[in-house]
Amino acid sequence: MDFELSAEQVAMRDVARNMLGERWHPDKMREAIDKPPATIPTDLWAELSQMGWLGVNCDEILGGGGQDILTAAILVEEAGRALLPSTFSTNLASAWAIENSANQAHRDGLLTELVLGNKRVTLAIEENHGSWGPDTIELNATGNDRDDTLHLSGTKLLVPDGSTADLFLVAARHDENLCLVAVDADAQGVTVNAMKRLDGADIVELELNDVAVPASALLQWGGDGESLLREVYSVFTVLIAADLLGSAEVTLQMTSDYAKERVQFGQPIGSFQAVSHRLADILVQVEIGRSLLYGACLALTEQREERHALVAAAKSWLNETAIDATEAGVQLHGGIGYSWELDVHLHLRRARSNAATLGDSDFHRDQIANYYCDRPG
Amino acid sequence: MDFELSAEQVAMRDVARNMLGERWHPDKMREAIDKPPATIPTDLWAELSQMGWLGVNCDEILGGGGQDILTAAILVEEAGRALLPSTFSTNLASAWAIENSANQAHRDGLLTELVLGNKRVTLAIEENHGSWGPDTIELNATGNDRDDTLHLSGTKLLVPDGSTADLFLVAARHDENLCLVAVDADAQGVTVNAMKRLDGADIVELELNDVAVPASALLQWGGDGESLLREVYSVFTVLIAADLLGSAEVTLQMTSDYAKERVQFGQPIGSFQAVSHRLADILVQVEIGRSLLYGACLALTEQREERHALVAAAKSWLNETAIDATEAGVQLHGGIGYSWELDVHLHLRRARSNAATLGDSDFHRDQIANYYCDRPG
Amino acid sequence: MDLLFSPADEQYRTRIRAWLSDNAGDLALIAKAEDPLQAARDWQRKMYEAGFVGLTWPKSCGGQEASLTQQVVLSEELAQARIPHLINGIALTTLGPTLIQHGTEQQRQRFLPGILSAKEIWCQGFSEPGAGSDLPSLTTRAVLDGDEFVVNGQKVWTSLAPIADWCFLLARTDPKAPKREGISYLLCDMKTPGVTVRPLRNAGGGFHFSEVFFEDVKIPRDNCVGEINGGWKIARSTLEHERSGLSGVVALEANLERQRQMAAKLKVGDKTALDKPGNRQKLAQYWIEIEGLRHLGYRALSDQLAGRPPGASASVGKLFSSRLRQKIAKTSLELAGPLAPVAKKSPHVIERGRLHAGYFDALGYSIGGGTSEIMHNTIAERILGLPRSTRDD
Amino acid sequence: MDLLFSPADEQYRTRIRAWLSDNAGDLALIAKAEDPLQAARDWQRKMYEAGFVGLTWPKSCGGQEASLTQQVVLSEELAQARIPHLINGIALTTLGPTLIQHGTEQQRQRFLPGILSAKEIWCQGFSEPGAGSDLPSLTTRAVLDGDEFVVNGQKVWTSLAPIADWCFLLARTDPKAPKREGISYLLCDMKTPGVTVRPLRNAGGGFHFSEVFFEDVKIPRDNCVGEINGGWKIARSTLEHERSGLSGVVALEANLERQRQMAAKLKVGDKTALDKPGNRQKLAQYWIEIEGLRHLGYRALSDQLAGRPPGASASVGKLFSSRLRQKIAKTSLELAGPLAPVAKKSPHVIERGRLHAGYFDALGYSIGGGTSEIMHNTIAERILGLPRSTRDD
Repeated sequence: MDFELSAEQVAMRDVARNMLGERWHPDKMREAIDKPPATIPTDLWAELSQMGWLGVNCDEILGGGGQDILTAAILVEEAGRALLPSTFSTNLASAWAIENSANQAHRDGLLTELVLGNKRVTLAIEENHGSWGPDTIELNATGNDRDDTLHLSGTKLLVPDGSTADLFLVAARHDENLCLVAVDADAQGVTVNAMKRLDGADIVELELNDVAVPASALLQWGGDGESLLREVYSVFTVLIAADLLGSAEVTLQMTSDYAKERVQFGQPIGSFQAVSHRLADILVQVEIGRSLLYGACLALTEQREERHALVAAAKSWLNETAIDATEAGVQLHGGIGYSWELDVHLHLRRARSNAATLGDSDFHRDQIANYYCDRPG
Repeated sequence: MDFELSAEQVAMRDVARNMLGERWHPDKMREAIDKPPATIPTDLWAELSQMGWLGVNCDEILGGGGQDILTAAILVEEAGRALLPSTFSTNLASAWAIENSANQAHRDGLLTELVLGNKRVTLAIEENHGSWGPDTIELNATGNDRDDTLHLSGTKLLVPDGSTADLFLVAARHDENLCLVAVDADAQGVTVNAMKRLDGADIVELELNDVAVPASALLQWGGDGESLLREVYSVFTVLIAADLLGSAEVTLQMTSDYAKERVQFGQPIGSFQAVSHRLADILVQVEIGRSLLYGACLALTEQREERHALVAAAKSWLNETAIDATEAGVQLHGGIGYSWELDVHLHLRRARSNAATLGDSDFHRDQIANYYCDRPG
Repeated sequence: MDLLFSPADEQYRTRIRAWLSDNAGDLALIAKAEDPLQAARDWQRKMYEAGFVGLTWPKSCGGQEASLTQQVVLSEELAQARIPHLINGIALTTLGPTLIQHGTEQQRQRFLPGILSAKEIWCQGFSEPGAGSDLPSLTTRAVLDGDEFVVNGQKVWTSLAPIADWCFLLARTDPKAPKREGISYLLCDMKTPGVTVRPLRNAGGGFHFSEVFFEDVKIPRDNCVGEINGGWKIARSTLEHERSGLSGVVALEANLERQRQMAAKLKVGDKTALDKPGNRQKLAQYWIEIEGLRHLGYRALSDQLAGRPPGASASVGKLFSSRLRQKIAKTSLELAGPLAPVAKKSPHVIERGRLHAGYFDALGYSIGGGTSEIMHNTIAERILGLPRSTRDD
Repeated sequence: MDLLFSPADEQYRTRIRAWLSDNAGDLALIAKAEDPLQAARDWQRKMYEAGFVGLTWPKSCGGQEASLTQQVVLSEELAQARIPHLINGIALTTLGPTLIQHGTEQQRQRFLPGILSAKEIWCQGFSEPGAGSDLPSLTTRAVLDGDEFVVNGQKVWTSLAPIADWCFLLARTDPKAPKREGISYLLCDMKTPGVTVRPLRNAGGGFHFSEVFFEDVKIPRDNCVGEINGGWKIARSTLEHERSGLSGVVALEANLERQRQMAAKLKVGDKTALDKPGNRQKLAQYWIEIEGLRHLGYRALSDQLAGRPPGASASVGKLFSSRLRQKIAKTSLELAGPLAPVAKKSPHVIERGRLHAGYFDALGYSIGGGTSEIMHNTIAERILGLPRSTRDD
């Protein structure tokens, strides 16, 4: 029984907090709200690779750090605190997908390129059906056994970090089964239309117009593409949950600090229970959220039966925690909380965006209801 | 534009508050939790009649007070504050049903008996289908045009004040249409099985075993039984909403008073925002609830198109207001709030009971959704 | 008890509608006009000339001496027709009544016509960086030197400052007096040397507010409203200027209606967002709460008509309506599902970004004009009679 | 990071299960026994003789010196098997550790065996009518007169008082000292003349608590634990005796499972309550929150195992779990729909009245053992480091 971070994980978290604080400025996210979406510049990307973080949870044989999903989540939490663009978490999830694919060629070649920072990869999953997740996917990859080529046509939306991606892992239906297909950004028939999120993050619309890829582009897990996709979806989801935790926690900290300093009516506003009890409630939410996040990461690593439900629990809870924490941040800072200069609204924008990414709270509760409510007995 | 109580209504409210405070003791509800259900004794019933309250909203020609539904609601609110058994509101709703029936014989004879306090009448509506209201009614009244007699068989549940009722107005289906049928308590085939509510109130299970009544027992509204039933249901619902308002308001008052007196940490607990802001939130709920109640009463009197939606709004809102107010009452009184002697738990029990009577909040929101969401355009 | 407006009021409503339909057609063009400020001034002047501005003011002050119900009818009709607030709205609701009640005859003659016709636009200099909820702790100093006050300090959250001609402000004239008793109410020409305006951007990206800096700004002694050091009471009386909030109800109703129509169009699989039971419950809840607020407004209006003092009851409406506005705005955003975060001008954006703007606007409602925390205090202390929380004010 | 218990712990779990299945079969009969008190004492003695009581106590004090994880395993298994709490539970969790840490050798030898075997049942005399959340303001007086304290005062919310053999109580021995520094921790034989017990009925109808009156009650000086006037610190240290709360999670899980099974049976028209999307969302939410509390408990346990001080984190668990327990209990009541208010023993009552009992029980959780308001203060001040609200404590 040991359910706390290891000394190594704590050390890595501290290094990440310092490094990101020095090398990335939240102003870049602020500016991106008016200007083109924010992306991580090449030099910083190279540094992230050099720190070993791009492959932190990949096998050491493949150049990775050999750490578990929790370690990746801890780093993403720091990225959330630092308001770093999502490219980092997107590539961690992509790396996980590639490493766990049965496709040896991808593992050996592509993964190394990703870990070295030479290629940026992203996941193209969601379409335009008003909901989320593998069950909504309609995009078809056609081609049969005798044919060595797959053909993809259709549109993906909300693809994270698509403007800088060199490769898209596209979720598709092939022979009625779900799978992931690797599609080069410069392949014939690929069109990338820039979109932007509320928080200035880079998302794109990806149009595939009869794009031809070799059959080897199929990512599977022991011959099973659907299992791989569902697992990747959960890994990606738990990383976004970690990002939400980062926003919640840093905003709680900023707001507590402000409440200690800001004086009204002759005393710090943090001495008023209207302020202090609301912050205490947020602290409770954050602590429960952190506990759920750790539990979900561990369950994924250990491939426990309830892992998808625990991921859904962490995402559902942290969606609400991050929204509550950042909205409270605006309110309790008062006028200043409503100003452009303070970072609180950047976290609010990020929280609102991430909460609607890879499933909102209702969606994930539905998943849990299907898991829990309908069991026999 | 005049949306406040008239001087006459205010005076009547004050008289009722004094009179009920003197003539009825909450201990009778407390005792009824262990013992048989609470009922209003004959002498107090006679007094209520003498005050003119049993027929307060009946036509003066029929011996009533000629007041509108709002006036009845104001009296029921006082009954709620005073923890008087529901017999009063049940009879007011029954009187409204009889008066608005096209059946002249009932209006002239039965109503007078009710108003004089000689006969107690109740409404038997709900059955055992897990929901509420006219749409769930299955009990059949058989008989055809050539036959002068109706036959009723089936079971009604949760019939309020059934132990002391002389007459039941039974909601039934006749020729596929909904209607109300007057059934004497001592008719052949009628069985009354005592039940009790959480708050010690009298409810019964009413079994009808091939009960024969004359066709004249049918209550209709210009020949339309269903409209009458739906109107009665709304009138009864708004009266229960008034009862809930009474519980909410008196508990808020008791709790505010306690918060002014109870000293902890060297100051009255009402000076802590954890207490004062929670009470302020309840005050807001109560004021909105009162506004909705008045609006619904006025809409019923004026037969406005949105009256049923406004009744649903008042009931839905006041369900939650009364529960929140009484639960806060327990919590903010601390240990003493959790004691048997304090009346707060009597109001909590009453609020919980009334909130599940004639439709919970979800049920009434569903009614409003059907009214509001699906309109064209 | 009745909810009817008198036949005269209903006739008045008809007149307003007719006038609006004749005159407000190109109102949407104001924002797009070459000189939107001038267009907004022109619109207010047009409204004024038609007799729809300063409705309840005395005729001697340029008003109409109309009834309270006529004012309600007018606000309802303006909200219904989605007419934007008048450019000089702050001066019309706060400064104007203050001058009528506390100003000198000379001040009234000098300033009221410009307020009514929008010839002079006003901004309000009350809040300061260190004085938000605790407004009387303000530190902007005004020192009387002969016939002039010399003002130094900083104001913040000032609307309209970059375009305003004048500013009404509170400044401390006696630093030794108890904090409520050393404040004066001054009128300052924004062109006076030493006044600097720095626009502030808000969290939603808009430029609604500014900081205003005063550096040795000279204000004639005659521009003090009321007694020197007697400014707090005067300001307080107009801060508490109560309204029924019925025009706010019309606006909320419009928000909900847009939400309903959006939900009916948004596809979720082969259904719509309006088919989801959870969403239906939410819309029904908002319908209930809007009706609650409307009927609360009728009660407030009845009180006003009967001459009963409104007391702290406006805090109830303010607290409740800002919360309701936020709930509706949040739900609208959440209804949009996966596409909720898509920014304006992107492909697939929902409602052209209006959901985001509405969300940020709504968040401001529980901060500006008295935070929800302060509303809670007011209700607890002034309605429930609970003891004040220990604080220095 | 792992969530595994060691093989030794798992072996221990197997041993407990086997023992319980052999010995706990007729446990349900305790409540129905002719002498339920004697039956409850007998059960604790049986548990004690099997080595399942005083698990983490030193062997010299009659304990087992078992590991923390073994204690967790035991609590989990007891909760899983729905074994009621031991009759002397309060003494086992608070008085026992206090005596071990602060008692004299003589006090330990005199009292610990009776606590463990339930030969002597104890009640706790801390709260008073005027001292609830603000416990240190207690006014029960104890005046030292030679070798005896003479005690006068009143305690309230005392569990087990009518059946208790002994009471451990706090009394003021120095009325002039600051309020935390004049309190002593005393042990009182309930048969001493002047002790009167008056059972109190609670809102749910149960008799869990009593008032205890002390009128010139004489307590030997040797029955003071720790220094005279040093009682508050001692009491505080055991009030803060932290636990992971993992056995509470098992209980909540059982509550939710009963709710699920009830919902699956309750008919709503031609469907069940479990088919309603709103109810499914609620059950899923409670599943999430229970998992959150469970994993919070794992973190607390890991901290304890690593010897890190738990600090105020138990307040987080207490606040969260009492709220969750209330939400689950309320939803169970509401799921019952129209039949929710039907009282026990009536026709058509749901779950034989258990929903009502569960609801009232749950309401008590946010009051007893530190109100939720106090938990909020603790978290704000001790975890977030916010300034104390102005209060005298």
